[in-house]
Amino acid sequence: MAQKIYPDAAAALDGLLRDDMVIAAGGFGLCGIPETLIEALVASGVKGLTVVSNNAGVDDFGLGKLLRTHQIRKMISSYVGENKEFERQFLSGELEIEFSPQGTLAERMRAGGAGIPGFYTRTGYGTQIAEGKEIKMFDGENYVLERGIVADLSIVKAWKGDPYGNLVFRKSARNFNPMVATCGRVTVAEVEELVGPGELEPDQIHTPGVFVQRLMLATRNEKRIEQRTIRQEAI
Amino acid sequence: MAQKIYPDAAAALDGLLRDDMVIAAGGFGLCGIPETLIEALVASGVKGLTVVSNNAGVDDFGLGKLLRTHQIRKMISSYVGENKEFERQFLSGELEIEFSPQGTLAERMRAGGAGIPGFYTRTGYGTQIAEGKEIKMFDGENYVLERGIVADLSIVKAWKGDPYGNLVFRKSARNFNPMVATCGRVTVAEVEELVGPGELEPDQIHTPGVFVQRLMLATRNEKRIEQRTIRQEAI
Amino acid sequence: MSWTRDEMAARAARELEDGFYVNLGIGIPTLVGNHIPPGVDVTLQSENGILGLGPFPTDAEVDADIINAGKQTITELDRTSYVSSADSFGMIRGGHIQLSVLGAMEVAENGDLANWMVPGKMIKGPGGAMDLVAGVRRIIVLMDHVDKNGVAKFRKNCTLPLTGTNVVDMIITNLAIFQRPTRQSPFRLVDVAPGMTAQDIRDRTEAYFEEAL
Amino acid sequence: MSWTRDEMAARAARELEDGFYVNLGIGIPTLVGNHIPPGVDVTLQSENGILGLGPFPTDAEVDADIINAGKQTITELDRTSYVSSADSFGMIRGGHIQLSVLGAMEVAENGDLANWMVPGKMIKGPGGAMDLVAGVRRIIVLMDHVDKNGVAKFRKNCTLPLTGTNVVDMIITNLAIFQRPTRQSPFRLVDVAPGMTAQDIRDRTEAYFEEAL
Repeated sequence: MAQKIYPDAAAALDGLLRDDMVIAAGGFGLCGIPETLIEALVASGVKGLTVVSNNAGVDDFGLGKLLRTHQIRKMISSYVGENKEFERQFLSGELEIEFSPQGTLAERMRAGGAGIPGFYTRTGYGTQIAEGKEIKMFDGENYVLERGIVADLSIVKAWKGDPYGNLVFRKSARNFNPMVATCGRVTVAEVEELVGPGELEPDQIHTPGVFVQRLMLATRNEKRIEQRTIRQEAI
Repeated sequence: MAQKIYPDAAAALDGLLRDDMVIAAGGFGLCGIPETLIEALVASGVKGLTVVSNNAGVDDFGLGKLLRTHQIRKMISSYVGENKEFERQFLSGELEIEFSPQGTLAERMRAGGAGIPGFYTRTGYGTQIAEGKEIKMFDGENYVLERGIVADLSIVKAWKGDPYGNLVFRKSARNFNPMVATCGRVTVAEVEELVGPGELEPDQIHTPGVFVQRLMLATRNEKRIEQRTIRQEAI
Repeated sequence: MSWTRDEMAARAARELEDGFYVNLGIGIPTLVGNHIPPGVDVTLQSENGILGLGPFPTDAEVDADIINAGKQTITELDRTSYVSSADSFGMIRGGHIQLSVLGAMEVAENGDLANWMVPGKMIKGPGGAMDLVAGVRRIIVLMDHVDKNGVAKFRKNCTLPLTGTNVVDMIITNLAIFQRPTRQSPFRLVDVAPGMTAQDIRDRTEAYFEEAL
Repeated sequence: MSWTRDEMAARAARELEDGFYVNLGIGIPTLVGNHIPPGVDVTLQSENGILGLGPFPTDAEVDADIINAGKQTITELDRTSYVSSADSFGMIRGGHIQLSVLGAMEVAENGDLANWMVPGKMIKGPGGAMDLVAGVRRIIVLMDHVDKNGVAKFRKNCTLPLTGTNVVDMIITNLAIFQRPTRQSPFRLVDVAPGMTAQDIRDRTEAYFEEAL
């Protein structure tokens, strides 16, 4: 079998990076983000990136690290509220942003991965998001045409992965990762645990190996929590 | 909690049936079809049905039973090759057929369930399937506009189900069932095994309970095999 | 007299019906979860990909892989399922969620809603708000009746960029409650805070509304 | 002399590369799986929702819940995953499957393919064929060179209803092999069955083709 497992993140990204490329990244907030691969992107020095990701990390973590080093030229996101450096670069004109509503963004990546160049959604009709987009009426209701997204490279974080590239995600860390995995011309996955052939139950694989060209063991699993909310006692 | 478990198929369908309604049914060939619910539809006598299903069963099994009793007026399917009674009714003009390519049909049901009234696909461009449909060019390539499907009622077969309507499918019996479950205004599931609350692993649920309004234990699990192909010895 | 945030949330909670699937927005709408009437079982959805949200965890239960759409740590229940964000918004866009309770900056008398761009501030983006108002079957807005400058937030037209057009079904403010039976109907004033009169509400509201006290 | 079905399948199998994901059509294309070259590891996909098809089961292994797109009983491997049909066609339509081998009634010189409607017979429907030819990156057709009446199946234009337009990359018949480097190029004759000449092929072919023997 073609070898998919790489020794580390730098090896897994070797030969895939070029300036001004489009990279899709999994995660929601700081949950389920490919921490190890982001760090390797910082180290690579690749720049002029367009990054498709629901959020943009925080100042010193997640995609915020790539913002600090000015490697990102444009973000395609639904919400970028937790990042001061983002705000500074945006207001100074260094950084471009394309907002996509969260569900539309998720669907655009799924569509791109599934060979669907465009779909209609009611989301955003009559708002700034729909400006310049085709509107079409179906059964008396207006819908906005949204485009599928295909990335040059996708990076995802999974819980478990096997040598065939089959992936399983854990709880709400799944979020955008499955669609991101499908929409990359090449997809690289970092996994918290590498398991052997046949160890993943065929009925429970979230991302089949066809979507994953390379994978490696994640060495960064900090999993920083943005809002640690707790209750005091048992309910 | 609102009670979703019903004692039998007749009870699960009670109040949901009316002549000339649209019913989406899960399954591929005879694999993963809701045998018990189909039998109950036969017993109900509901007629003039439009049935959305990848196939139409065989003469004496699956949806073939509803064809025999002339309860189906129209099929929306990708392939109907294994059914002589189907052919007879079609050629005599009793039965209408709308062909949808298999992947387009699957996506149309997913779209209907996900609030997407239309999407573009390259499938069928330049063929009879595209006749009368809008064609749109994206990045120099032509695509066909296909419509989402919403059914009045969806019927699916699952392996396991819990009282919340969460479903798990088994192996290739999954096929069309997950999309069918999403595209019904009401969805009824028959399950091979009813399990208790919390017995299904939250990461491994294929169809979340939000899509399933009623479920019951399947009493027909014949699972007829169409092409029993075997090899003689171990490889 | 005006209603407290908890009273507003409790009033919204009365709109919940047994078996409902519900998405609660960030902020005051989250409080609705504390006021679910006895005998009413609802399943809370979080748009990042959780169906069946549990309460906040104890310190020992905190799991970085279980967060809600507000990025808060949360727990799972015996009904919980996790899905991808695409499948989660499939539930929302496809009309499978019965009710969403959201905050707002402005609501117009035709049901337009503005809640994603604060004038003069950095644009943070719509998140899932546009998808929720476009897809969820019934939208309840919780908001203060007037803004910090005393300007009515229930208006003839929204002045801020819209989140959605003709999407609001019910408005619960600290002073009054408006609702309408369909999205083709005008809003009606159905309740006022203690000590308030319909005229008091008219004085503080720019939108046209009918009275049904 | 003409190639046997197994020889045709073996020739198609030489187009497989290590690591490829492949969809084999029903009929002769299925035989390709028996001729995968040593050292080449391919993963077979079945469009109903299996990635990683195993061999046919022994009698004891038969499982009604494991069938391929031809509705045949099949087995799973240590790499197998099951997906919904929507996700399966996502792989196909999205260009994630490198190669598909299909049967055909007619192929036109511009790459049009007809393989879903038999004239004068009941229409059975396209099944997944239209999706496969529209989505899979490379399409190889296996077919007899002429039909039962001696009529060329590689033609100027298809006379039967099309499955897809400009979708065929390689044609393997019992008499000859044609391929083209891109879908903007004409087909070239690259091989003939033992004892056949290029002129023999010209005599039995209606389509324009170049010679590259």
